[in-house]
Amino acid sequence: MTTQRQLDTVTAAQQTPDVKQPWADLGLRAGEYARLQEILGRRPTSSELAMYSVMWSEHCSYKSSKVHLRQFGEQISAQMREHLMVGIGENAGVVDVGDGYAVTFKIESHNHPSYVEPYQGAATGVGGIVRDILAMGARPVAVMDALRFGPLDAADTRRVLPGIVAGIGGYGNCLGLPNVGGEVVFDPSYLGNPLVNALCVGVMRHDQIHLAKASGEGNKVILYGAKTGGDGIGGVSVLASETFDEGRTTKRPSVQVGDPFMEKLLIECTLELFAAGLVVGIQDLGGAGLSCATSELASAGDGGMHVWLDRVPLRDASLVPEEILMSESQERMMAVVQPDDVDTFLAICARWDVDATVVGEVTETGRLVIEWHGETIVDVPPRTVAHEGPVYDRPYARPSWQDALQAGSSADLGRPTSGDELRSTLLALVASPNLCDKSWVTDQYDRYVRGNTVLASPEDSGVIRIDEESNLGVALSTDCNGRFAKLDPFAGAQLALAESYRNVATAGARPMAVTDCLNFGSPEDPDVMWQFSEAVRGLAEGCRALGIPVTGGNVSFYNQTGEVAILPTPVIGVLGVIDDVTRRTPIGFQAAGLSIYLLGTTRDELDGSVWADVVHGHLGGKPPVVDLAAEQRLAEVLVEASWAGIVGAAHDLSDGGLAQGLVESCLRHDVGACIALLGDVDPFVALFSESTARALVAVGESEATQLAELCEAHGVPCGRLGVTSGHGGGAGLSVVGYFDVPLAELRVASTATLPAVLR
Amino acid sequence: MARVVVDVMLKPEILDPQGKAVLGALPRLGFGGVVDVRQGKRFELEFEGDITEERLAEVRKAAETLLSNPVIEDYTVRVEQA
Amino acid sequence: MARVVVDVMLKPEILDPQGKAVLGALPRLGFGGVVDVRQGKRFELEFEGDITEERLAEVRKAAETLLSNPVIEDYTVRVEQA
Amino acid sequence: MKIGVVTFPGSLDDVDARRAVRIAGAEAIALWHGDHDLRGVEAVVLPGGFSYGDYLRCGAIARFAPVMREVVDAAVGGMPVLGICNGFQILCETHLLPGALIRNDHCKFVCRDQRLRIESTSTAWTSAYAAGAEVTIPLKNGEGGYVADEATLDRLEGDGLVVARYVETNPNGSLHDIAGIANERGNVVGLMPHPEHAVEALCGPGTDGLAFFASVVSSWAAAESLASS
Ligand SMILES: Nc1ncnc2c1ncn2[C@@H]1O[C@H](COP(=O)(O)OP(=O)(O)O)[C@@H](O)[C@H]1O
Ligand SMILES: [Mg+2]
Repeated sequence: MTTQRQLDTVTAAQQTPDVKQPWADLGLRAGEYARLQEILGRRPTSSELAMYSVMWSEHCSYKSSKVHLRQFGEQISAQMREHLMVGIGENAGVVDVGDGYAVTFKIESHNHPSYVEPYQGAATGVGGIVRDILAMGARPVAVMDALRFGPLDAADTRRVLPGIVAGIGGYGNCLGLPNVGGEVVFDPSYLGNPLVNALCVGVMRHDQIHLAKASGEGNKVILYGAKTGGDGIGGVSVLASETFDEGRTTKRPSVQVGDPFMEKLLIECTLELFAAGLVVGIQDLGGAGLSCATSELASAGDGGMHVWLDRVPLRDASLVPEEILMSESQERMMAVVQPDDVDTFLAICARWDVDATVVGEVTETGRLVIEWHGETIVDVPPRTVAHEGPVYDRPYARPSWQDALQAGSSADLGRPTSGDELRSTLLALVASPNLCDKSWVTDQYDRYVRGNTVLASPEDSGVIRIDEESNLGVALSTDCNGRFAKLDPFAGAQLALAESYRNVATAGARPMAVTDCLNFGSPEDPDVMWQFSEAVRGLAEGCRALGIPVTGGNVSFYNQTGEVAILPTPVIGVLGVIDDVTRRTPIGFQAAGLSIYLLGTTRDELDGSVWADVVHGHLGGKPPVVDLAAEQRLAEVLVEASWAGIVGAAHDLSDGGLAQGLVESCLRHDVGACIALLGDVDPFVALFSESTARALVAVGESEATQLAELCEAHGVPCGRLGVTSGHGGGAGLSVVGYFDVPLAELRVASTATLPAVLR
Repeated sequence: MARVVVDVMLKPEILDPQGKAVLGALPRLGFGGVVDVRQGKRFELEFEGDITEERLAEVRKAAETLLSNPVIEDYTVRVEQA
Repeated sequence: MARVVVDVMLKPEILDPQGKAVLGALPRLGFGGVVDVRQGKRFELEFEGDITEERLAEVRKAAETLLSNPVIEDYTVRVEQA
Repeated sequence: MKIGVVTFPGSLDDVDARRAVRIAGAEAIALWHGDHDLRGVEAVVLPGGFSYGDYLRCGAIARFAPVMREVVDAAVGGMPVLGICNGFQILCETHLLPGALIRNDHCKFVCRDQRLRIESTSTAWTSAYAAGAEVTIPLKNGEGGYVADEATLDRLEGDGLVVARYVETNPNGSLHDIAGIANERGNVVGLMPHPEHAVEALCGPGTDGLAFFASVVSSWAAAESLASS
């Protein structure tokens, strides 16, 4: 048959050195192709070309970001290593959360596919990150989604948003994973380039940690899960090495369709395989499919693997070897198994109706050799495919416009002064797309499945119980303010880290580890590359200052439409541990008569704020001051207070400032608040400034002094704002001397926005 | 009243989890001989009055933009005598 | 290879939320003249060899027991020349 | 008391249902879809989830699972059977309960803390509630719209077979705001909301759902003591 006739073997490659190869169409640079021939001492076969081109793409090789990401490792101190069990480099990082439990978590982007096919793009984004977590040996226990869209009222936002949200929900709900948090952010720069960042967290016992390596000569390599089809062939390579551009339809990826039911079976089946101790090494198949799984397993292990590619079960018999190697068919895993265990392994898979096939064997040749019906079509040193790809130190320079941007501060924008002006400003902000109620989105996600969800949206963090006896649990939050990052990428990354860290502490958890998803424009643009390097530097230094390591993450470049890059968007996820989830602190005021305190210092910081955006459509100046030491002191207070059971409610202050924080805490349970602004501050600044290292707390009269002492002890400014007032019907938010707003009016303003546009 | 039917099916190279589920169930229920199943969507559009060429063109446009996503699906449009 | 197509539609008296949603979306996207839309399922069953009467009878049985729920849906079965 | 919880491929809330059974004071027995065996249980819960992905029609394929033959026989014999969400859909597909569940009228999956009124306390699964009690129980479904022909609806209403009704809002377009129904005998109950997610104050909106499981446990205990006295 034709595939036989056209087969390009290693022998053929030696005999016909001068064959023209489509390396450029596959996204390789001339220099990369030359290096490839140098490594092999001959021209690559078409199958080898396929493997290298996809593995050396930006998406798989991190060739433009590697030189910067190194800092995360370099900045890790002994103290940060204390709880770190597996660091950057594996499918996901693992931290020790005590009692013999290990937790693994990671956030990953699926931006471009979600623009092309919103439902399936977002769905397979969830599927991919869940398999990463599973591959570590853990049971996935929750997901989160950080989303960015163009303006809410833009026609294309109405096309992509409902599909993306339905896709996140459709896949996650069908897997039985609670969705406990995320973000929904709107900004014109994401029009034509929405961001879909999905996070998954998993739990395992220490001795269940598994790694992606093929060791033990003679061990069998088993491919199990879905059959291999023509899905997303070359997708990764094309996606990650070309600026996405609607016009260039030929370059459009063929998006994959996900099968969450298959993935659910894959999860239960794989956990049973782990429990039975049948897995020596394991790797999920994601971007670059078999090319990635085989080369990574081999190069991380004893260095050799022999694969019989014709044994791979196919959905489409017409696929040629090159396509099988590049296929990104979803819901597949590859495991390394001792020969004696193979039968048991296959039996467990059969019980779960999961296809499993022995497709290869571990060798000590140091070569990855792939056969197709007896002919050798790949014979390469696996490290050169998986770990020794090209590395670029791309030119970067502070953009010429950066100074002007920072000079254009918000200082001379008109500010509200009278009570009426402040009141209408509040209502305008509460109703704005970025601050409004997100239930239209989050109500499409199952938050309850598995019965361990202690806190979920709209709380500051998602909190999951991991042990029903001890009540040990974890808290997670994702955050990023791209407007701040645009004003100053170094500070912007640290502000995202600080907010996520604060959200976790506010819930009562000790921040412990970080995952990041760095969404930027084209690395070939020195302006963007500068934003990226600054953000990474800021994040690495920030993590060192806070004493929590980056355990893994993801980089997504080429997020731009034409020449216009998105706001630099380093989304930061922070994981915290809470020894007793019954002591978590929720954001909502529970009852009237509680004293409300403001912790932290408020400065006149409105550059890049929601107010500047909503009221003046302005972005300029300098972001709020970063004070990580203050964040640490605040976190100490919040964690100790929740442990001591002093606080009834706590909410971190960020977008929209104190005003937005008060509104969210009041609306949660329809409890009002009556506050008097401290000292002779400018009421506008007090209400709408976005100064960091601040939180709102509500405590009973009897606990007030304890809180004061705690703040005293940690040197955290603590001022009494007022009390929680009426409940239900007549309840309202009043700022003494300025204005009153009924909660009912605030609720309408907050909840009407999304449904009005999205239906 | 005239009816236009739009059938939307996933492209052959795209995985069809729904069809796969049915294909898997059939033998278990004792139905044999089926080698493949694809599941798609059928839309029945009712019009007042006759189906003009313009209308059909409009339906094709709707099928391409709203009822299907050409990236993963193919569609067919045909007039049906109700 | 022969193909049998099974179309499954909600009974007329049952509300069809998806069809309603499409009907609502059409005018918003500037498509006029449609007075009603119903959305159903289309199954394409591929067989090795020819479609005998026995097979068709089997397909009808499958359509009635598995592919549709007679409480809310109607189905039609037809052979299609692939 | 032993209560079985069936796990189909794609079942999700089986863990939760087993936890609820334990909290209600019974022993939870995991039942496997492929077994022709109820392992000596005295009641069965068909849990929520997406059996076989629910790609075809919710519950359409699970209905044919080997274990369902045993469940149907037991139900006909009077054993208490509770179908939650996907379990409710399966009970309708097997025709143990009338009607069907179709896509939500707004075409979106919805997860919310739902207010319900318990309309009938004369079933095996609701006897522990006060008649007319209003409770809050999580609802989460994409295809929860209950439909049936007029005659069936009249019969359900007339014979008091509507077990629970949505109050305040109808979240999915169910006819007559129906959230759950029972068979004539009252041993088989189908419910769209998830009582197993309302058995611990810590991980849900409260404990309003516990009485569904407590009902079957206490009526069984009563029957036992009668038998033994
Ligand atoms: N896409 C989403 N998925 C799940 N939860 C979300 C999503 N978007 C927002 N949320 C939740 O809504 C709440 C408010 O969101 P956000 O303003 O980003 O919180 P914060 O300002 O504390 O980061 C948080 O609980 C967040 O987890
Ligand atoms: Mg927050």
